Amino acid sequence: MVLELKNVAKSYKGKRILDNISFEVKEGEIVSIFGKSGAGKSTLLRCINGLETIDKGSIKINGEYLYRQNGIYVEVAKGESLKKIRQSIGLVFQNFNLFSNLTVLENIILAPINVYNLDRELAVKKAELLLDRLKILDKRDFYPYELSGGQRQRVAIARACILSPKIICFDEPTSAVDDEVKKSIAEIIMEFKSEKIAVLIVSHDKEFSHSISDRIINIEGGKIIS
Amino acid sequence: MVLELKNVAKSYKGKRILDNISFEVKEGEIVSIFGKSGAGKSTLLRCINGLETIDKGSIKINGEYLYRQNGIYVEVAKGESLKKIRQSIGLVFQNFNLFSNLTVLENIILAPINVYNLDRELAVKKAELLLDRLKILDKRDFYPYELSGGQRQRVAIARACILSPKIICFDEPTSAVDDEVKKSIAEIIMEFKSEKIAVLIVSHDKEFSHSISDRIINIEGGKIIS
Amino acid sequence: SCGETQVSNSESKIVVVGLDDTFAPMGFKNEKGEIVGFDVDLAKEVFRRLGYDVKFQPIDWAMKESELNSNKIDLIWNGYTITEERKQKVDFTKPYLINRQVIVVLKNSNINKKIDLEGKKVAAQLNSSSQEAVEKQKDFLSKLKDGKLYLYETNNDALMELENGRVDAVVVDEILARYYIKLKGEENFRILEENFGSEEYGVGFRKGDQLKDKVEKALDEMKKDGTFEKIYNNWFEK
Amino acid sequence: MNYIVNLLLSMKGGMFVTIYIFFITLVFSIILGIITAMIRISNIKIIRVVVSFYIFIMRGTPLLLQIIFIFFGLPMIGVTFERYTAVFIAFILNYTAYFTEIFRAGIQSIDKGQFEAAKVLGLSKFQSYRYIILPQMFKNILPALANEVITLVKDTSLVYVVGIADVLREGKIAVNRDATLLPFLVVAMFYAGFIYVLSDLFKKVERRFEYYR
Amino acid sequence: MNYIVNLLLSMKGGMFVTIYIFFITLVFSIILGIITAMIRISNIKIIRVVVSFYIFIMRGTPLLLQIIFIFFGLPMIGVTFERYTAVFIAFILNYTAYFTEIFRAGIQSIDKGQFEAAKVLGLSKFQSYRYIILPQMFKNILPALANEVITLVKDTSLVYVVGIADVLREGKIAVNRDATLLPFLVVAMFYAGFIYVLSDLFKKVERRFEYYR
Ligand SMILES: Nc1ncnc2c1ncn2[C@@H]1O[C@H](COP(=O)(O)OP(=O)(O)OP(=O)(O)O)[C@@H](O)[C@H]1O
Ligand SMILES: Nc1ncnc2c1ncn2[C@@H]1O[C@H](COP(=O)(O)OP(=O)(O)OP(=O)(O)O)[C@@H](O)[C@H]1O
Ligand SMILES: [Mg+2]
Ligand SMILES: [Mg+2]
Repeated sequence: MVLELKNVAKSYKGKRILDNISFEVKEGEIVSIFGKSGAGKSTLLRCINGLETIDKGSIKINGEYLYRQNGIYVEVAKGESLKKIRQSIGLVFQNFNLFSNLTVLENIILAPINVYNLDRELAVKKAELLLDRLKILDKRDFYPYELSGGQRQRVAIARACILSPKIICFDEPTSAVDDEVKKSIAEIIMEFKSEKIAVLIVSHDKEFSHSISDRIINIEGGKIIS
Repeated sequence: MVLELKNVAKSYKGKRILDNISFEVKEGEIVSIFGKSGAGKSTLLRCINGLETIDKGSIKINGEYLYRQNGIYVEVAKGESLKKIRQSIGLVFQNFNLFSNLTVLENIILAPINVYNLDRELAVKKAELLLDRLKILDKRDFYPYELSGGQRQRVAIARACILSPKIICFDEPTSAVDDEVKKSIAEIIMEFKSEKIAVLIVSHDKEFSHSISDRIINIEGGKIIS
Repeated sequence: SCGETQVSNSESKIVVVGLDDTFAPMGFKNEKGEIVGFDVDLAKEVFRRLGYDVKFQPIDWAMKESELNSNKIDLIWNGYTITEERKQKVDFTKPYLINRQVIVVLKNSNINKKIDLEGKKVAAQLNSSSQEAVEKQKDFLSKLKDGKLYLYETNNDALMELENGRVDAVVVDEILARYYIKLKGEENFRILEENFGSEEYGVGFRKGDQLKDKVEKALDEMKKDGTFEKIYNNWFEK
Repeated sequence: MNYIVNLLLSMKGGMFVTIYIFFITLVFSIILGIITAMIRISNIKIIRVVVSFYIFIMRGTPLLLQIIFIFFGLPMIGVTFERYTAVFIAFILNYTAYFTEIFRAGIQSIDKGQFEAAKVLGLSKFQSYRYIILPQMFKNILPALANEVITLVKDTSLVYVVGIADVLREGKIAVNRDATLLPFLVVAMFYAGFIYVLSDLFKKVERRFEYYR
Repeated sequence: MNYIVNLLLSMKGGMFVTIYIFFITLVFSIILGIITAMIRISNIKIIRVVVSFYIFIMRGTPLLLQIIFIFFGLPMIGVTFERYTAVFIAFILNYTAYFTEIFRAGIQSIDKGQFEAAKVLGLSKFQSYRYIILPQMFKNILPALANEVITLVKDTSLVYVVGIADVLREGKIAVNRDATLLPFLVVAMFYAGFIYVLSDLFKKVERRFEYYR
């Protein structure tokens, strides 16, 4: 299993957002998560990526515990273990969070070069290939503020996809793009499958999700209902 | 005519984004604009709302010139005239731009109270009604950073809709919400029609747009192609 | 060099003299950046005779006792007035110079005595010992024009006003007066016989430092053999 | 005229000292300030308390007293420094405190999403600061930083208290020596010129940072 | 002990003066600073140039000289001020310049979308600043603002030059009168206490602003 959640719970202001969530994702599996707006989908992805603490339960990524229930406490991964986890998981944010002081290309190659010690030229080549497939190669040297909404979304996708981690999470990856680009994104995701990379997708776009997912998880009231 | 564009042109970095755009919108008309990601749809809405200058052409809103071609110059509305224009047009931003230091309710009632001198209580009542219809009344006193993507989008919609200007522009109003909320938004927009308020919608969601629009404008390469 | 030399003891044969290098003519930097002055020349001669290497360390005058007691310098030699309070903290040599509060007038002035100053405009430097000395004599003060001293930011300002004829006399340290007169032209000024009291300059050492006695002896010898006077005449109008 | 040339020549040592103290202090306290700002916003309570106590001491007492304490006070407990060392310790400790707070303001006004994106991509803390946070921080605080840097120029004159001959002290020496006020005018013009150059530099750097929003 | 009580009594006038000058300067120069910052980022070139020249003059010369110029210099051209008036003019003009730059940093680091949303909703410039921009600006720059406010506390002692008896001057008087350094200790503790109260206040205000991100 690349991802294992067990009894994960999370509250904000005393309100349960995630309630006893447990599920598993295998290598190369594509799983879609559905739920109403405000159901807790983004929160779930943020927890899996260690951006939010959880109140209860355990999350295991690629064999390492990110969170581990120990009595009434939840232990958090630290040091080398955390570093390893960070490198086995990726996330495309719902609101992109592109680095505003870097160009499109720099946004994409920053992590490959600095975290994975990829050769710069190779990184640029890979980035350009992705940009081309996402039809924004001509924006290579633009800054985020100069991009349209859909262009930003594509840069965010390219930034996460260049890393090929063990599991990659997409939060509403097609909310701002047209049908043609949507197809490219679907293709890229399908390729992950063949590379044995697991994919977790949160989306309101049922058509898109259904067409590529192996499995669907529905969340309501903080619980998995199906 | 509530909105008249004539030969509007706009470039960034020497690249034509809008090229000779002309169209008109009548009172109570709902017009959808389609185009690929990066086609210039948001730029068009931003020009109509006076957030971007234009290089050529004229834009007339509710009888007042916002931009007026005069020889080789484009004159911009100022003072009282600009103020009047601002009050006859509204915009829901693609990236919401909620005021981060105000709660949901405060975001919505700020303009009605301060610009339109609406009674505070009345404003609150109207805001709550809208929030209820958009299913986020329980988030009334939350700050934007505490909201999910779709919740933010709904606040942005409510903030623009409470004003009932002459024309209201929506930039991707359903990109982050579920089908149920989408239906509420469609209803609200349909009501504008009956109040003789014109609506301009930019969206990749063909189903949504088609179901409510009177007319469709397609943009490609900066030009209206149909 | 700006570094600290190690503090001298009798073997090391290096001695650090602390001085305020803004204090012309006793010790100050010349245009070339060398520390020169009357006290500097005296100190150089004294320590040449005693066989020490001497190093001059500029200090802030307000911090002089702190400098001495934290061993940053070995002695203070810079127009250092001997007072009862200071004797508590440092050991002084016998006075080597008397500094009086003198009255400077223009050469052609008809003022010859203190009494002649009645009804005249008299100037001094603000917050100086000259001001203090004059204001102690309340009777005298009340007889001056406007019943007060004309106070200026610097002695230089006061002497300029004298030259311009806007004041009739300036009360000032004799040491400074003689230096400035030399600088501005000896033909223009005159120093009256009478004065407003005097103070004595000595060299200050850490309590119990035996170097003090050696310096005292060397100074005595220099006075006897005329070296002292030669140095004095180099710096001051006679 | 000739006098002014000589004067400038005789004061160039002091000008050099002023510039020297300025730059050494600036470089070290900016670097330390960045580090302290990072520590200050960390979530280890005890460290936060220590840093904010340090900042209170540094801002709560005058720099002049801090120099005196380090140069004249510490020898009493056996810790002795050279003049320049003492000055640099005092200046750097003091300015680090002020810079820390400016940098903290700059870092805290950066969108949290930038930190999160860096984390998710696996960048180390150091890398996030180097590539993302610090460049954005500097853009945010340049005008406020200029205030403090300009104050530093004027504060360098406090070194007089340990007898170091900066430009102001050399001016004083020349005033007493030559019996004219001209040297002070030269000093004033030196400061104004120096600050003008700095302001201009800041303006240019600000413009350099305008490439993104 | 009795001596300290008497000392405090004799110095309370000076303490009041220090606090008085501090607050008047603070209030006016913050208000003026906000206005000047708004002007400074406007897009009318001539105004921008004038404001940045004003800021250069104020930061490029020492506050002490500015006080001297206004109190002793201006009368030469027939403009005469009372002591306190002159001091307030100098302090407010000087600190307005420094605050302007801090506020400008704060305003410029606010997301452009906030300005655009205010515009589109029809808010006037004044309303946008009042409800949106200024609250966010203050959140952004509080730590940097504290630096400048604390510097102001210590700068108030410069009023000695026109003969106003602030706490430091009264301390000096007592030192000379009673031949003891104790009064200076009292002064130092007064400053440190004052600055402590201010730091604490800033910390509280910062926490108050934490309600949103
Ligand atoms: N910091 C916070 N404080 C309080 N409540 C929060 C906070 N963050 C999120 N929430 C609440 O948690 C709930 C779930 O938010 P989340 O962003 O996970 O929703 P979502 O399923 O992604 O919705 P959407 O489809 O609209 O993006 C929302 O009701 C939101 O108001
Ligand atoms: N400040 C700018 N500088 C340079 N180019 C810009 C700038 N702003 C926008 N553009 C370019 O203008 C084009 C149109 O952008 P716009 O945001 O209008 O697209 P859009 O049709 O709204 O796309 P989307 O559906 O993705 O939101 C894009 O190619 C974008 O890169
Ligand atoms: Mg979400
Ligand atoms: Mg768009």
